[in-house]
Amino acid sequence: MKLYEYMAKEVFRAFDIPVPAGRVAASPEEAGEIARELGGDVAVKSQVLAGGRGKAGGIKFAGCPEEALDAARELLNQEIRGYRVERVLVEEKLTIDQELYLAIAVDGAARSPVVIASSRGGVDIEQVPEADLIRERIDIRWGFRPYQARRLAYRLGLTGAVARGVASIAIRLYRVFRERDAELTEINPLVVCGNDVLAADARLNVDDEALFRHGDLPKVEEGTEIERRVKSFGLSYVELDGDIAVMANGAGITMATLDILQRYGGRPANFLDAGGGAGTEPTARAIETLLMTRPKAILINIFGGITRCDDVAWAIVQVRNTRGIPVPLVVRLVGTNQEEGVRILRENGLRAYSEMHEAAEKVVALASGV
Amino acid sequence: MKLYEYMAKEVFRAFDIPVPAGRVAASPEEAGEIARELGGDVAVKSQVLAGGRGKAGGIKFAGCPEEALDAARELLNQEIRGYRVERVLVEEKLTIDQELYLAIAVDGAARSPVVIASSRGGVDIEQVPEADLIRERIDIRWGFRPYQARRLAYRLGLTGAVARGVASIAIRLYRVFRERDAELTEINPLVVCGNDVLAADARLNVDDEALFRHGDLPKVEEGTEIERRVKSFGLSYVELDGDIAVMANGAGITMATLDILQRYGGRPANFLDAGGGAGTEPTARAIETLLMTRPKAILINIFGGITRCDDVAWAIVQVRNTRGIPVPLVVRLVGTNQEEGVRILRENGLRAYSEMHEAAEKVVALASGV
Amino acid sequence: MAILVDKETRLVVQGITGNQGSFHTKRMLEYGTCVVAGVSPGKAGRAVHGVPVFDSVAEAVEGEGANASVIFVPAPFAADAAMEAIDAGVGLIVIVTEHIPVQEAMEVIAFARERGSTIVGPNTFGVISPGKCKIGIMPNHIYQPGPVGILARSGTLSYEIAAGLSAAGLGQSTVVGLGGDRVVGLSFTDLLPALEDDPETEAVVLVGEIGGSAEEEAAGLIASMRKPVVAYIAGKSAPPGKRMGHAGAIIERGKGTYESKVKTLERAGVEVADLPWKVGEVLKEVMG
Amino acid sequence: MAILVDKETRLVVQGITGNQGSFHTKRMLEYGTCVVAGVSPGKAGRAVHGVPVFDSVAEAVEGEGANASVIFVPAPFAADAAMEAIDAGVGLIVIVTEHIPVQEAMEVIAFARERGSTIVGPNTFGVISPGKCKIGIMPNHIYQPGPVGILARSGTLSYEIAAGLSAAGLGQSTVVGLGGDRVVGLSFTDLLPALEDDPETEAVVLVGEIGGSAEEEAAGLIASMRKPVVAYIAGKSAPPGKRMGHAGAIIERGKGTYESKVKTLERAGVEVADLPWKVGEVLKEVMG
Repeated sequence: MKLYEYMAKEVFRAFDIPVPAGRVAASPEEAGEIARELGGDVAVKSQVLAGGRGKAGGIKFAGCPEEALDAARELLNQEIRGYRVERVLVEEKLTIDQELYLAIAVDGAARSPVVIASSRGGVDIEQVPEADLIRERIDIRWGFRPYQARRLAYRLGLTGAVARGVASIAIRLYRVFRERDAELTEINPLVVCGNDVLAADARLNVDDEALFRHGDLPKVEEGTEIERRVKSFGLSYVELDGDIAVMANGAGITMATLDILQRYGGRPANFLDAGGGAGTEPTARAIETLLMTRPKAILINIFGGITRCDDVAWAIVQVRNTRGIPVPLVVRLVGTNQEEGVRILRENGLRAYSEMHEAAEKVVALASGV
Repeated sequence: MKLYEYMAKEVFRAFDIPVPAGRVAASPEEAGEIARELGGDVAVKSQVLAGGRGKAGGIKFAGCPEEALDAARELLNQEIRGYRVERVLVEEKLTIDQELYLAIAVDGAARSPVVIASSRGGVDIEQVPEADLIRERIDIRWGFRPYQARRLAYRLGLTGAVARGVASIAIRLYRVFRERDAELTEINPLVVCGNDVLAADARLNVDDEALFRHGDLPKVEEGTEIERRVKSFGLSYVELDGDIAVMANGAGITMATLDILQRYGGRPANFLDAGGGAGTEPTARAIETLLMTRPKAILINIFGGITRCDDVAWAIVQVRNTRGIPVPLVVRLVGTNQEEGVRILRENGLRAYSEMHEAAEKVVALASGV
Repeated sequence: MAILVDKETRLVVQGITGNQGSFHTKRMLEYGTCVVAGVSPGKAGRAVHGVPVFDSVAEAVEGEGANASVIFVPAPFAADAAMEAIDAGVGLIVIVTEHIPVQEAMEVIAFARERGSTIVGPNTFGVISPGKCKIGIMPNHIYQPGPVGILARSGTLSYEIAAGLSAAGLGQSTVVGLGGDRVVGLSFTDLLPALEDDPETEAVVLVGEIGGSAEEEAAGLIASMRKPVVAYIAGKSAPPGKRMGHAGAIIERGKGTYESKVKTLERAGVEVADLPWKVGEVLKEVMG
Repeated sequence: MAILVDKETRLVVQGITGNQGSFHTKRMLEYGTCVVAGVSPGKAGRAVHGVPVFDSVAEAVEGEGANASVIFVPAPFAADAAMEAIDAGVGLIVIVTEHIPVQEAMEVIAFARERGSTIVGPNTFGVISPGKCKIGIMPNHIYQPGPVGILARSGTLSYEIAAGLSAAGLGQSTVVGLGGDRVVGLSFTDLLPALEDDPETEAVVLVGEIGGSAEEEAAGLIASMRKPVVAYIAGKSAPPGKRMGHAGAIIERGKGTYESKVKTLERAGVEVADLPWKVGEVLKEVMG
């Protein structure tokens, strides 16, 4: 779960990471009021879950409350990088001497947290050459220790109070990472203003699997209505722009199914991974969701492991019998309880393919009206 | 620093360790009021920093608020095991099915925390035979894990909800130990009441060296007025019942000095370890403190390492010149800056011994008026 | 021989009294896996499909000589179960459970490294050496003993491919599900040397997918392998920046793309099949 | 030879710019210790008594080949300093600092075990092999090279005893201050085997005190040692239950008493001197 900047900064405050003075506003008037409290000279920052907001015009500066109000009016309800702006963060404007980059992420290859830092912050970190990036792998048993944080600051070329400030923020950021079960937490830019060091921006992506122990965090929902709906069944869904609705069981086979459809000239409408072991009910809900996207055809591709073919068959039959399936449906069904599943479909007048390529060819043909 | 039972239970509550309902009272009336809130049937427990309070008559039971008031009146201001009772804890009376023992301590030999448990709680744990004690050493890198806590509960012969309750309390007690920098935290007895498990008593000794990060804990001062006074200079002092005041530098040599005095027929009045590297000022304060105990003679035994003999000499001269030293003083002074120290004393009309046995013989003779 | 599991494997099932644990214990027993014990805290003394249940892994190790474990414990408790198995000296731990918090997975793997245990998963379908031992949740009937080692990041896709190979007469020496999570105990690089050394294995199939860098890292090792390696990579059509299912399948920062993986593997001499059912054909060619 | 330190020891002083660090650097240099570097974060480039100062231990190791460290850093930062030295690969770390929280001491020692470093202290006066190398805060003039190894729990008391031995013509091979805290890196049992094997050492003196069980544990090893062992134990007159100075000197639960220690040591063949200045006499007897 990604947190908005203003939420991440609340968490940072709780961990004593310095952030600029400021508050979030949902209306232009509120933004003007906050700017007044801050003395007028402010940044108005659209709150969206995408990077590159600055380049996309999502940040405006104002010299007085009226300008801040106007800036907020322009930003609110605008689309920035595909996200509608519902809130702006109004913050004191900073006099910045240097912009750094600091992040803590999960290094899958090393199976450990990694601290990433650069003295070239403020820009898209992908643009920073590898030579200007410092990576320090953390032994999760020992965490990120003060001596490591000092070393990091020195490697960034910092000295004195600024080095101490960056080291202390890095240690606290690691605490955020651990205590908030982050997948990624990032400060870009981490700014130096005289002897002060502040998190000018804040990103905190919390591991979805660990949300159960962070009930105090605000809930942020991402994705389209359908994506959210499918997520609520515990399944994984991504909207695509084709016309063949797809459900398969397992991320790998679902991706492969999309690849094959495309290879056969079809255009998938979505990625829907029904996962392993989904029972009749969630599977039926998933199929209903596919129908909501009004596809030209549906392909269900099941290779049963934990998933039982009979459960899937019953789900299909149930949806057909209750609300109907008004578009062509192609089912490929093999694996656990295959005979039973095929029998259930057959007894309900539905055919099951056993070969993936047959099913793919068939559904592409049906979708193109052949 | 030892916390009183009621303070330790506050900490336990913050870590979700179940404790009996109750509150602390400083007056009989307050105790009666709390008993009324609790429904009348209560235990009134004197709050002292000593074990074995029950046997010493420090716990009374009451069936109604009036009885609780009377019990509190009897206990308050009484001496229990050398401690004056300033407060009582009034708690609901429990219907106890079983009493267990659970503690987490520092195992010096293993250099690790150790969990100690017994199915024979409620009594002095020293009385429990080794065979009935369960000890589990904890790897401080990994902490005390749920599977270890379950194993502990099974080894205690517990099952079902009670086993789960004890395991969960053990995990939380380890969190108390770690997050509160305990040297020792103990629940004796940990009581089973039906399916519930509660900490009927609570002990929490916080590492003095770590108190700087626990500013939110209440301050508990232990010891006599003089002991507290010396502690405030950062030195270590224990009152004994003899008449020769002793100061030396280092715990080992101070103990050895007491041993030697006793061997020569003297009776030490105290243990005062001036530590390593105490400068002139604290040393002078320490000598003044020795005078407050009105000894028959004083022995100062310094083997200078970090401690500099000249600093000690100046401290002695300063005390003599400002407030006077009205009893015989024997000084033994060797080690770092010895010549300088001996010269300072000599120029001020004081003699310094270099051999410990000479100094010891001399002070014992002076104290016995020979 | 085979790798990781064989006839000597004595399995303890953690979470045996749950639905999944009980169901798959039955399937593993049917397959011939030597399931010697189950663990379910507080339920010692019962039996599940004739398998004795213990309160702890240590008791299962002591009482029944268990040397491998499979974990069906729910996600919030699964990491603890794995650490219990590691602490009890179990050498191979297969974590089927999905949705384990990633930081707990890192802790489990660090603990396993310290103690010398091997972690497969989390979020894996398991490990099978056909005809000898199956640990996990894969269908029983799709595998055949034979010369092909399969290392797979995704479950169902690897069933698809294994079933295709079996149908084509290409049996398997060992099939390992590495697990679908971002942080897993074993990667391609950890197992390729064992397959290269395994006398029963004549060729290797990698079932990869977009996201991460496991395939790219594997390429470095493959370049110096004697045995032929064939790969299939899922996710060619995935749009950049979209998360497709589990955390392993994220395309980020221009790395981990289909093109990057295929190019790197091919440069190392791997034949990359462009459709799952073509893996058998390609294998037959490279095995000569 | 000697143990722990010798002419090859290249010392880095952590906290060299502080009062204690600077003072004792001077004394160690005067003694002839090869002090090659100091560390004081943020103060690189300076020199203290001619010793170059670095920002980190890693730089001192890389730049000056430091292989031992002594820590004079204030208590709240000392554990971190020790971990820095361990991480930098320093093999011997002498922690002079007192008042380190006990749980941090346990962490440092666990980290050192993992990485193979030796921790002396915390709250130790240090280690000296007279005439070769001194690391710590003990007076320079009281030691003489010779055949007696001394292992001591308390500082000043061991100075007393070492000075007495030197005066009696009994020099020392190595003197180790184990440290006065309840949890320290080295105990008698960790060093007795090294002294038994050290060709320069002909006899061993243990300077113990009441509290803890280090002396009782040592007795087990001493019983099978070839070299004679003499002990002095402080605290005979201490009343039970009173805390006498540092945490090591607590009598609790009837263990760790003077009587327990003396009885156990004597049973193992140790001669226990009843006054500090008699250690020399007793030594001369047992050394024949």
